Amino acid sequence: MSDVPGINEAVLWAIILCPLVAFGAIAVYLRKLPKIAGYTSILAIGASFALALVTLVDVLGAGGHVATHTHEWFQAGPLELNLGVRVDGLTAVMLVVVTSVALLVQVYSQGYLEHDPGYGRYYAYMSLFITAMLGLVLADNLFMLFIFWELVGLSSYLLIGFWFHKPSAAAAAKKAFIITRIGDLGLLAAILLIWTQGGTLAIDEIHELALTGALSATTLTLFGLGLFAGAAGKSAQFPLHVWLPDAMEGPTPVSALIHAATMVAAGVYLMARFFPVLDAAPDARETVAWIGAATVAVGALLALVQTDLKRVLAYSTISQLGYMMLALGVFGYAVAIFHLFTHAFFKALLFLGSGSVNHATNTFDMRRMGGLRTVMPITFWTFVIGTLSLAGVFPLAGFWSKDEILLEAWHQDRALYAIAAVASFLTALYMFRAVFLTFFGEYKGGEPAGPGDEDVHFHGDPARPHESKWVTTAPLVVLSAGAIAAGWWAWGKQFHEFVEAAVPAEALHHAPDFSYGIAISSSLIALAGIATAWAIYHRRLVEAAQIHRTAYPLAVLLERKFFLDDLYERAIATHAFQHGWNRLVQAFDTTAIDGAVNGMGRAGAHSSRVLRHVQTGQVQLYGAGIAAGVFVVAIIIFITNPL
Amino acid sequence: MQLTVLVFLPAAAGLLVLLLPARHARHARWVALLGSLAALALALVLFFQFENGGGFQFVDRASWIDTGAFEIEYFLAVDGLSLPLVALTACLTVVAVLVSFSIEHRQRAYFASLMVLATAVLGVFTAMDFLLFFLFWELELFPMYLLISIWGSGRREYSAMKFVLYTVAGSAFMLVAILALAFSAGTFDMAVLGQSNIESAVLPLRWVFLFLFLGFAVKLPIVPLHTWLPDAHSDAPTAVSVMLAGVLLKMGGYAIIRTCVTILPAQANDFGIWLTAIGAISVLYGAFVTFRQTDLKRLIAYSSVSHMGLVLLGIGVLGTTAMVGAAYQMLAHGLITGMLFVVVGIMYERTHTREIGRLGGLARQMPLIATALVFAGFASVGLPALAGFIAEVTVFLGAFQKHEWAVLMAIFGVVLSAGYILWTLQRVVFGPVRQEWDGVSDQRYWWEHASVAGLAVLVILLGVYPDFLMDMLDPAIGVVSARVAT
Amino acid sequence: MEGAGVVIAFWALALVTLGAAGGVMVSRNLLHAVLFLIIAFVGVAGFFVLLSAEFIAMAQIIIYVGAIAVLMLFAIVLTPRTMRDNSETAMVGPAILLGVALAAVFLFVIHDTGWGVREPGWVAVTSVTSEPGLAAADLGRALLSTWVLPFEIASVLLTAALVGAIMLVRPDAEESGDDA
Amino acid sequence: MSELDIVGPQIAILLAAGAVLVWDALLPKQRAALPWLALAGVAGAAIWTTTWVVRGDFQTAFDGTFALDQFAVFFQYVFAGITAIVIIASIDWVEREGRRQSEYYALVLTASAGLMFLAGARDLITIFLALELSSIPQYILAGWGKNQRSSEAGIKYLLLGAIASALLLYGMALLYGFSGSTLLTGIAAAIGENGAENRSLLIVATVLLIAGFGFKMAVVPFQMWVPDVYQGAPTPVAAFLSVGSKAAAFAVVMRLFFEGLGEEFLSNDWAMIFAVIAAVSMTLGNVLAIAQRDIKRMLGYSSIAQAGNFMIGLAAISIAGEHFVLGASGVLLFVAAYAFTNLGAFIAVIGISQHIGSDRIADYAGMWRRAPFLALALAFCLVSLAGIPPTAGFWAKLYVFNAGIRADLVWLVIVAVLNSVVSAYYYLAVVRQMFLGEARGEARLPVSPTVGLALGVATLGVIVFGIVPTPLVEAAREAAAIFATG
Amino acid sequence: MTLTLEHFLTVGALLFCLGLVIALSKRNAVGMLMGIELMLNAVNLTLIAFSRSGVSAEPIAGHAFVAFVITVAAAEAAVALALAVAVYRNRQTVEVDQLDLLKL
Repeated sequence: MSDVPGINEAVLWAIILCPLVAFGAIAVYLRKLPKIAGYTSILAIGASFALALVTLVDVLGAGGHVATHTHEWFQAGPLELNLGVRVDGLTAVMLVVVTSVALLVQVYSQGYLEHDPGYGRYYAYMSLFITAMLGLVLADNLFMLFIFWELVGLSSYLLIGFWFHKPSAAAAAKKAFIITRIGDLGLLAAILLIWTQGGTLAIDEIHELALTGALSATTLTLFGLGLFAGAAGKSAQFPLHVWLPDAMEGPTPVSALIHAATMVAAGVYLMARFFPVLDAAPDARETVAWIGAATVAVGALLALVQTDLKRVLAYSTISQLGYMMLALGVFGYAVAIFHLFTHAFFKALLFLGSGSVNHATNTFDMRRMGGLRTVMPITFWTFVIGTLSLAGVFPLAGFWSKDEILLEAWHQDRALYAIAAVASFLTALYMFRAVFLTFFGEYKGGEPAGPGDEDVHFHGDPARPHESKWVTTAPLVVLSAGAIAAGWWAWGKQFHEFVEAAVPAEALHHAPDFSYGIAISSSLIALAGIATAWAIYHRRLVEAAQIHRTAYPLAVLLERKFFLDDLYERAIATHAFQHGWNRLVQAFDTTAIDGAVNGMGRAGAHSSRVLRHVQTGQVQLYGAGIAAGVFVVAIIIFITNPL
Repeated sequence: MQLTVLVFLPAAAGLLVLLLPARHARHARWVALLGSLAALALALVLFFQFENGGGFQFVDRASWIDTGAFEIEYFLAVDGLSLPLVALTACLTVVAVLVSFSIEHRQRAYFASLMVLATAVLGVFTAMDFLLFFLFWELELFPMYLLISIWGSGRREYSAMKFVLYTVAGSAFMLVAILALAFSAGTFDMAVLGQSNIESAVLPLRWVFLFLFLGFAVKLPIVPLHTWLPDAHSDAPTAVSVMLAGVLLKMGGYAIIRTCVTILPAQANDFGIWLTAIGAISVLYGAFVTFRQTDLKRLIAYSSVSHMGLVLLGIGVLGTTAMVGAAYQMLAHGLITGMLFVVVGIMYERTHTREIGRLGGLARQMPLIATALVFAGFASVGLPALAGFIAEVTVFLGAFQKHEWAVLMAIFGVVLSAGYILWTLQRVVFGPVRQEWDGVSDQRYWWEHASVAGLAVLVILLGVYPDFLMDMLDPAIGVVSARVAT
Repeated sequence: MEGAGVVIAFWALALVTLGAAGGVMVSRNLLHAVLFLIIAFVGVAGFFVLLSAEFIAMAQIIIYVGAIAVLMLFAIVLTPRTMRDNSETAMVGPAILLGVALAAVFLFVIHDTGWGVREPGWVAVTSVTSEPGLAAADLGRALLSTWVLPFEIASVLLTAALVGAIMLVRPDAEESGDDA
Repeated sequence: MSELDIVGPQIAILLAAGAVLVWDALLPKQRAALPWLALAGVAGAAIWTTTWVVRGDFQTAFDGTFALDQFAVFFQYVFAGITAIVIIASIDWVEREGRRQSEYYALVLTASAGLMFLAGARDLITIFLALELSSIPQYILAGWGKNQRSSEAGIKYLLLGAIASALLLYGMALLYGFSGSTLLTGIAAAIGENGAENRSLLIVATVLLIAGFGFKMAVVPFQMWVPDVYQGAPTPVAAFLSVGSKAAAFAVVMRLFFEGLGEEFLSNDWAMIFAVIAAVSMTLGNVLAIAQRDIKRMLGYSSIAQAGNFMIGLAAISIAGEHFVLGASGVLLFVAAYAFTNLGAFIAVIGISQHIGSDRIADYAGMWRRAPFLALALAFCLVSLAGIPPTAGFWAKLYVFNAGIRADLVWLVIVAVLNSVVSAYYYLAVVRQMFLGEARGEARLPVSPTVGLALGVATLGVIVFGIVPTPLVEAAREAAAIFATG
Repeated sequence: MTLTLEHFLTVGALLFCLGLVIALSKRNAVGMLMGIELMLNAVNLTLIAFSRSGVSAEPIAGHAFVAFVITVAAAEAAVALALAVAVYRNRQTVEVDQLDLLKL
């Protein structure tokens, strides 16, 4: 285990433990005292953030080199499982992203969930999530990674279902957990495979195996695909993306942190972690690339037709995650992480912005908004910044990262490039559609505060929207700074080198240099998208309804989300599985198996009732029985054992 | 001597309970609690005195019946495999007593039976003379029968009789096999049997193995010998469900490892793949049927079928890792399902219904119970850092090399378990609040807190610090798998 | 066993005995049945004589004819006429079938077995005295030496049977009497 | 004189019988003393037997027609025990019945003397006479009751018994004709000499013997009288029949078949027949018992099934070699255990029925409330009959099954164990009625001291031998050992 | 022609079976009893034939046997008739096929 001086193991563990302690504290005795709960959690995450920065500095000092600290957890027979932390450039970046965004979101939540009865619970869950996420990032072996991977899923479940009394929320939580769990099937299978074939679960040993070719190509491919199945579940890749839009049932900060910035990126992180495997298994890599591309397209298309602000953002997240996967699929290891990095900031920003809007209007339905530009300027401007960044407009963060992805794609496969380019046009289009619908035009009154749900965090009057308090806006501002600047810092490759130090050099392909062609073209594409949005949704040169009519089938296809939900939930889960197969099995269980058992009992009793009528009480009959017995027995002997 | 005390302590307490004068019937529960606590304490003492890898320890043996034809001994001992189960039994006995604190009807008889049940199970886990083992195995029938048929609900007498007949039918074959073995090896001593190589018996060893297996499979239970379980569970009182799911099912798995595999390694090798297959099928089958259940207890019962299938799967692999995993799964499932039944029992006391359809939104009226249910639910889904996960993963990792197909089936079963558990939680705990449950009180009495919290702590402990059990199981199982390997 | 007389006697006795038995079977009136029965007993006694077991024959006459048959007669006569019907039950068919079947089996084994007869021809039976060996005296000696135990048992048995029989037939009325 | 000494026990009993009659004649007012007088005789017999055990020089007498050996001694003890318990249990009933009490006791004593003679008889004539000496008093006793059912039972029993003994006699005659001797030894010698070529005759003779004794043992197809007679006869008498003549029949069959017809070529045949009869008896008896509503009838059918279990032992005996002792001792053990158990059951029935005036199982509902002692004892006996540990019945079954397995009769043992499942069902059904059923009428039943005493003794035997069966097992083995040497 | 043992045995067997048929078919208790007595007689005949045939090493045994059988038969008959009377007193009939209180 290469140990780099300056990186202190205790610090790494502490990063994980701080939020855990917060979680424990809140869970055990702070449920009654929400305020303190909030502060405890923020304090803990602040500590983690600080430590993460320390680590970052250390790692930078060490030139992004790897440090691992492993301890045996338990062993059964030949099986030996370890717990350990590993830090390198990749980890460091993730740590910073996670902790910083988390910190901001936690602060933001102070305002957002102020009046929510579940306030304490919220912070407990959040702390748990952050613990899990940090553990996932720091894990030095696949098994430990899997553990935290699952815990992340759990906290996601709890947070999506935070408002559990809303059936939609409960259903969404279940859906999210189960669909990601289906992906985890693959991940678990991959773990089993690598353990049985390679005999190890440690990350760098797996790198070794991948690069030295100790494993057969099939094994590697299967392993890679297994990993990707897990990643696809978490990172909402097509066709497992269906849970993410529903996950918007959770509180907005949750969406910002978990379902935009961090957790959904975990899949990308996983694939990046095992980039050497992809590198050594072309088929797997191709698959990743194409699934990524498909996700990009699907996400972008579906985002077009959403009327719910958060869902627009959700689909855009899906699309962006698709970009990251695509990047990995075209050898753009560093680029993917780069995009993950930038995306974290502007997507969190956008979500928090939408939350702020929701606070003002008590709705996410864009058809009931409009004209908020004037009443909530801070929200507006920060939101626009985020949008521009996402659309990839020079010189914001999104521009740099997306640009590089297009570049990699161009060099790898023109088809992929085409998809990505078109999608970036769509990106600009749907994002500005949202902007125009939300902030321009005249206000449409929002959603009257219904008495129905008792724990609305809403306060104030939707009829007269107003700007949010500083706890809400401050994070927006900070994040917009990130959304602007995050890209520059990476400009001039040190980010790449830093991150790339995390994987063996053999696995890396030197990224092609910056190309003005690509850069300019992509900017133009973005601007075109913006212009289109402006034309349709602001200038109303073309009626949206008009488009809807002309492209009716397509519109329906999009509005029904390619019928995927219908397929999964109705056709498969409900009809084929529950009412079909399960009912069949259960019928078999009750009639055939249990029926046989009870039948035996009945048969016994019945034959008894019948047989006892032989006993007529007739003494002659009894005597005949005796005599017949003699005859029969004698004959039996003579037959079985002839003379 | 310690083991004898440990095994018969509960029974003694039970006797004491019976001797209580009628006017002190209220205090029966206290006597029972003290008895079970004492047993637990003693079990823990042994647990920490135990020397890992030291083979059979705390031996109590004396010649009991010596008929020139065969000798039957009073022979108790524990090894790394049985001691954890003994400890588990002691724990769950305490829990069972605690959750029975609200019993009003014929208390003395109730607690006496409960204590006798504990003694019987402890005896099964500690007996090292095959016939003594069989005796304890049968002894467990009486208290179970009474507990279900007197303090049960629904079609309790039907269920009780079904349980008894199933077990007796199984143990009938078991007895034949035991006699055949003892005859061919000339002893009932399981320790000796476990080392001697038996070439032949009066009936083909294949049959001996199958007969033994049949007897244990009923208890485990495997598909298709499982239909007694849902009935017994749904009609039994909470404490009995806890004991049934928690320890009685484990008798089957324990016995298969201790006798089938250890005594007849060759046959085990022949049949291993079949055990694995049956296990995998049970996992899936149980899961499928679970989806259709509308009664909480039946649902848990069928999920137990699914989870115990994993035990058999692991055993069938015959490798150390897989069998350790199986053993671990027994312990984990004991705690988790025990906890599930405790929670459901408390809910039932409040709402007087187990119909999932009638429940809903309880997270609002009874947050603590709801939390406990969610916790236990996720534990049984196999969430990491909880006991079930360690067991499942160990089984999978141990089994994958030998029978990928079975493991893949089982993994699918795990996903299914996520499905039905979460669906249940969604319908019971979450969703809109129902006015009809507005009155019901949350988890309230100290014994409820104690039992739930205690189990939760154990589940977490087994989930994050498996070593203290693994170190105990590993050597013991290693001996077995070594026997099979050769 | 030589001698036409003996042969004729045998066949005659066989005819009489079995015929009488058949009579018991067919006669509808219990009294007639008893009379046939007595004839059958006598026939058997005749066989005994033929087999030079005179003492047994005598016992046969005395006990069967003299005791048992008479006992039956009393029983019948004491019960009203309605009770003298000697018809068969529905079981008669199966019973006959069984009888034939068993007879077949018995006859088969009787003729299948090679009885180790020691001296070939049998001694012709002319007079009781002319046959040495199996005199009543020997029987008596045997009964009091080898089979003294059965002998004693038999005596006890008779007593017990007597006591029991008396108890059973005694009307309850008397009991209340002697209980007082 | 020594010969009288050898049959001393029987003489003692017969003297007691006489004394009872005389006492009644002389002092009609002191009737209360009669049973104790009779018991004195039984005690005398037991003591006398003991003196023989102490003296230990067992011998045959009366020109070898009678033997006093461990085998006979064992059975003399058993019969003494049976008679004593029956007498004690009868006291109440006899007094209520009011008929001449002296005769009743005298007949019981006579019958038991006959049984004791049977145990030692080694000569066809003696066997026949002893058999009749035990039978005829039983015919009378069966018809002893005043009601119609009783006399009906009596005459049925007698007519069928007479037919059976006629068949038996014909068989004996054939044997005598073949071998020219009535001594078992002589018969054995003749068979050894030229038996093989005359197998057909021997088989028919054997079958006739089986029929004759099978009637007493109450095995299919010679069993049909059993339920009717048990139901009709006075309960104490039924108890006596159910154990006394059955045990005696097995005793004499073991001696006769093993000493007389033990020749290999023959024993294979009758062993096979015994095995078949055993299987059929068990199955038919159990199946028929299920639907019975009258407890005495149920016990009748169960005794048929039990006879089937005895027979496993007989079938196992025939396999020559060192294992047959196991079979023989298995039968003896079973006889003793069954004697206690079944007597216990019947006495409990006496105690209960005489008060509730009904033998319907349905009327036993809730007995646990009304007569705890009786209910508990009855439950114990039924459990023992079902062969569930820890009771004498379990060890008996275990021992016999063990013998069966060692005699390669695995199929038979499997049939037997499955049957024990069925039997468990209907035995436990009664237990369930008594403990869980709703009591009909709350009046507590008085337990007369004598019934209590008899029941206590029987149940105590069941339990004590259930926990420490060793002495009984030892005795059985010594008794069976004579065949090893013989 | 010569008479052999088989002749006597045959008669015995036939008589025995005839008695059996009677015992199994007669409706009247006394009738059944007659059948039984015939069976016993057949047995006696067989025994005497054996003991006379010279098959037997100890012919006397056969005679003794017969003597006892006769005795027992007498006792049995006495008891049987007594029981028949008892039944008659209870039921006003000795037709055993009407004695079917005991069943099921």
